[in-house]
Amino acid sequence: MADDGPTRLRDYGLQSERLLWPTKGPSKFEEELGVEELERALGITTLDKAVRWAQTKSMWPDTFGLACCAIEMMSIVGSRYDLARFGMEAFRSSPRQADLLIVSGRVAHKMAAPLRQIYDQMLEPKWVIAMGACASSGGMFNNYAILQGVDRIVPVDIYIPFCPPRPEALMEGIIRLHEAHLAGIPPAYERKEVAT
Amino acid sequence: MTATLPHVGRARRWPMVGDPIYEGSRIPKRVPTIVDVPAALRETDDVLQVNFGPNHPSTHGVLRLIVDLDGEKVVGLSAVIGYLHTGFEKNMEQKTWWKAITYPERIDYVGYQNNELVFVLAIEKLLELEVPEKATWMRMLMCELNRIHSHLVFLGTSALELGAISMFWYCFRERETILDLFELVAGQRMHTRYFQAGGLAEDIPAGFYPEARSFVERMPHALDDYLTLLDRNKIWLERTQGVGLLSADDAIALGQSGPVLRASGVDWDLRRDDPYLAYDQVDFRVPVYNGGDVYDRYRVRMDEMAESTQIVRQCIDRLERMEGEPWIADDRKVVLPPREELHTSMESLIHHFKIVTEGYRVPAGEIYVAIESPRGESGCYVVSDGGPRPWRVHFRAPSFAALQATATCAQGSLIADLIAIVGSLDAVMGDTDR
Amino acid sequence: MEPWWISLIKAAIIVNLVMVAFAYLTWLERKGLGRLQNRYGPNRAGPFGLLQPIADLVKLVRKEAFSPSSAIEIPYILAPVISMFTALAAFSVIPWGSGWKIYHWQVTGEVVNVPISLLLIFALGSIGIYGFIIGGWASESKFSLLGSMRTCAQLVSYEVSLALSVLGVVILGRSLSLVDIVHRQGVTLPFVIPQFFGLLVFFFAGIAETSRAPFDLPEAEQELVAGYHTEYSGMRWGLFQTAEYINLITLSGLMVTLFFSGWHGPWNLGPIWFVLKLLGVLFAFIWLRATLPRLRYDQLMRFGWKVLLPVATLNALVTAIIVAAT
Amino acid sequence: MNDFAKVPGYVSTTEAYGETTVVVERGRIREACTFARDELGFAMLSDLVATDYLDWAGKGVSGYIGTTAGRDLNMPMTQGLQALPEAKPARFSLSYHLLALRQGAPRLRLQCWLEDGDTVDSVVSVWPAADWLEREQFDLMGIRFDGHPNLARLLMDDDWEGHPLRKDYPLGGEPVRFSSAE
Repeated sequence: MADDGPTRLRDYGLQSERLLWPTKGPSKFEEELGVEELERALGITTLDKAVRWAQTKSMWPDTFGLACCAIEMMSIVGSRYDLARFGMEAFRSSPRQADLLIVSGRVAHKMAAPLRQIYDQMLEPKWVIAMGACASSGGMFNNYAILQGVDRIVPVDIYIPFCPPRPEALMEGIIRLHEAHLAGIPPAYERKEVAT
Repeated sequence: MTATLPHVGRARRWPMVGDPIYEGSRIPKRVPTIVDVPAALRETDDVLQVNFGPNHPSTHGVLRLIVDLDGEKVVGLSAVIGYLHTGFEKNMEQKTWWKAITYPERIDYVGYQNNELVFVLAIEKLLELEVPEKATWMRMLMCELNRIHSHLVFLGTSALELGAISMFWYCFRERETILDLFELVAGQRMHTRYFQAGGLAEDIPAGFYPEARSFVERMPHALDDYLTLLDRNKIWLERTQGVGLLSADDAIALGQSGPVLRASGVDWDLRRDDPYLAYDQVDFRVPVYNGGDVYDRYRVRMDEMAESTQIVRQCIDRLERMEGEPWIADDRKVVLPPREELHTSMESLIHHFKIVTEGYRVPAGEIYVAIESPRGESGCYVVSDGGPRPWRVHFRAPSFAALQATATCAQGSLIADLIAIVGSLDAVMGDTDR
Repeated sequence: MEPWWISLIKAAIIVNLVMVAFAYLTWLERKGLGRLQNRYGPNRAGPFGLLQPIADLVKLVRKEAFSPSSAIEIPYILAPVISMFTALAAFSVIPWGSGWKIYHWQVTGEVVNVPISLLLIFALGSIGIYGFIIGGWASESKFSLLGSMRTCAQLVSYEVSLALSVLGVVILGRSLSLVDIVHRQGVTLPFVIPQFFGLLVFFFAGIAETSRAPFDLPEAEQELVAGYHTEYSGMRWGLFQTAEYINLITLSGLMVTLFFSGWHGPWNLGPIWFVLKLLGVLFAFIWLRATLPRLRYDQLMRFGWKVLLPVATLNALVTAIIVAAT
Repeated sequence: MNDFAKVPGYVSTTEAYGETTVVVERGRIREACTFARDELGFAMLSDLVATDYLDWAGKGVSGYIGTTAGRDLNMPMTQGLQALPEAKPARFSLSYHLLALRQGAPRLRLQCWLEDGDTVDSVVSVWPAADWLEREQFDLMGIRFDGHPNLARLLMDDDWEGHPLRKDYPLGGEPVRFSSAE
């Protein structure tokens, strides 16, 4: 399928890649992933698929609440949104047992070291969601105190915009992460480099 | 009136008109903000130093407590804050006045309406702007909804921390209804930025009153549910009563405010004693308890939720009669012109352009405005040099004051109590660190 | 007497059944808590979320194997195994049926019928506690250590009340064998009626023994992060969880056996009665977890020593006197 | 007003926007605070805030002032580079916002002025609440308080350099590029 046009993630079944511009070349994300890497990563077996299915159905988040977004992260567990449906209500407080780090809120430089430590304490496979504008890019706080995007210190899989994102937005981010994992895209720490 | 609240083993006193107000304290002794490990104990090997936080499930964000434990007993305690220091005050100096309104909400991200209000009130005080009555009442309604919201988050999380996990879901159920109301009004669930200098950003949308009314009808029943689940539960009472004691004198010495102060027996509420908005025109009572423990702080908040519901009801009654009245001051130097005028009026276009690009100017001066936020006295100190940007903004954070009391409350407690105490002080770390 | 290989087959069946029961107990708990909290609970993995435990298991197995650099290696690895083994072994003496005649072998309704099976269960339970204690101690983390200390104190204190609470049943059943006790209840009446206080003490002590809310201090998430298993991950952590839930199942099974006449019931349904009663008891545990706040350490100790122990002792004494008098 | 003249180290009183500001000498701030607490009944220290007036009035403030009174564009002081704020006596002001728990919630702002490097007496012995408040002002503004039990940084890291809220401290952050050209 790579013959006619560049390789796209949607060719591999990543349904939620938006298809507004079908003739456009590979996205930034796909470039970052690399076509060869993509081919290699997507050559997954049935067993792999089963494991990936299990991992998406039981992706336990770490309780890493920072600021405003943490309140919305809490409401996603609430009865209206109910993250438990995806088997994700097991918010683990010990990073050793968590699979998903939701960085919810602004990260001050003082908090950067603890954040990195928490990330390092998590065991592979692990994923990171940068929730909200502040975690993704520093947001409205372009100043001395705030880290301008957590992707400086931890590899981020999914960025969720807005300030703070609605629970639905977080849920969409999570579902996309699931889809990406099911489609065979490796976690961010295998793809991206960050300063250590 | 609200359903009667059952009271367990505690005298309650509602302040009456003409009651003497607390006369102050001479600060009898030094109140510590750090608990030191006794020297004799430090020598031995019995002390285990544990780091609670900055990422710990029950520190309400990124508070770090360095706790010395002798078995289960807390013998030493010091709090380290600043893990969420965001530089709001510096950033706001760089923004024009009306763009800076966006920032205060993110400071106290649970009581955002109130924080927004205090900054807007500060601007209005410097500008000496007249705010239309409808805006005043709507602000009051929003702030009281926000107070309920904040207390619900407190109740849900602190009950969760004491192991009563289901409370979290029940509290967040009601919280969602409040957020729906916010969304209906402002389009955003949190951080609505609905208050403008001069009034409100938008008119109150159609269909808001019935929704708000159904919430007001429902809230007392929800409160009854919470009380049934917690207040009649022996374990809850055991866990909270007599824990984390803070005397009235200590509370004043430590600059406490809001529910923490009222739970220590000091009858003080800025809404009643220094009315802003239209609080002098609504009926509400200020709950005061004398125990100064975790339970009383919880009870004060429970009663405040009931009272706030009543205020909301009165606000709706009043607002419904103000249909068609202006919701923002008609001062084109400060207030954005109505959208439709931009197409027909050159002057409006210029005003719009000036306000959006350069911002309005605020007369020089320094002021301090304080309101009663869900957490206590939320103050805003503003210095203006007459330019389009604030020269200095400083927020008096009630959580900052409350956290200072942790050590005093936690003397001689167990680890489990410590969790309850930190929860009961209801500090929002964004508010503490700014 | 049945040949040894039948016991072996039964053991294999029971182990697998218990493991499946554990898996679906987690599902039941998540669903049940969800319902009690106005939400759905897992429903995306398979129909009604029925594949959720499988997904959890596969995920845990595929999680990176790890031990902290400061941990004491051998006990750290051994601890979950000990807990798991004793938890599974304890279930072997619980009778879940009257026995069947298959071909020409008489197959009994338990893996083995030990004359002192009650003592055996308590002994295995006590050994299982070592797993939790050693695990917390060997991971060299402060939170784990605190969790271990709590486990130690809580489980040892409540073990006493737990053992004393069944004394009345033993006196009435006139045997330490669970099979005999069940038979006796089938003949007379479920011991819940004469031994109601014994049941209460057993229930409370049992919650504490299995570290369930409101006695879940050893792993109080909001205080000690995750208690003794803070530093465990992947399937090692999974083993601890399994051990805890199987302990819960065993304890509920024991409760059904001792107080609710085991597999006896109208229309001689055998194991179905046992399972139904078991589910009822398990639901009580889940319900409590959804409702009650956690006790504090000193309150827990006070409750154990000053309330449960005297009640259990009195109950045993009164039962003994009545039995001796009649 | 007469009450305030008795405050130790009294310099001046201003009333603006319904608020009273009493300026006292820098060296006698602790006495003034004790007096305010014990004699005037201001039982509570609600806030302590330092302001950096570096380059205050250094540049003119242009444009019209958006009050209801200042709407006449032809009036002086409402347009152009004219309004210069009045000069301040020193670089830093330190404001103690006091609150009396009485009917009407009277408030008082005790203020003292200091230059960079000047120290001021700590009021922790007067109000324990001042502990963190003073540490915060030390951390962010670099004002030293004599006699504070533990004058360490509160919000920033211990090894942080500089005091971020000073006017000569840059905002920091990073330049943002919006184009793909970079």
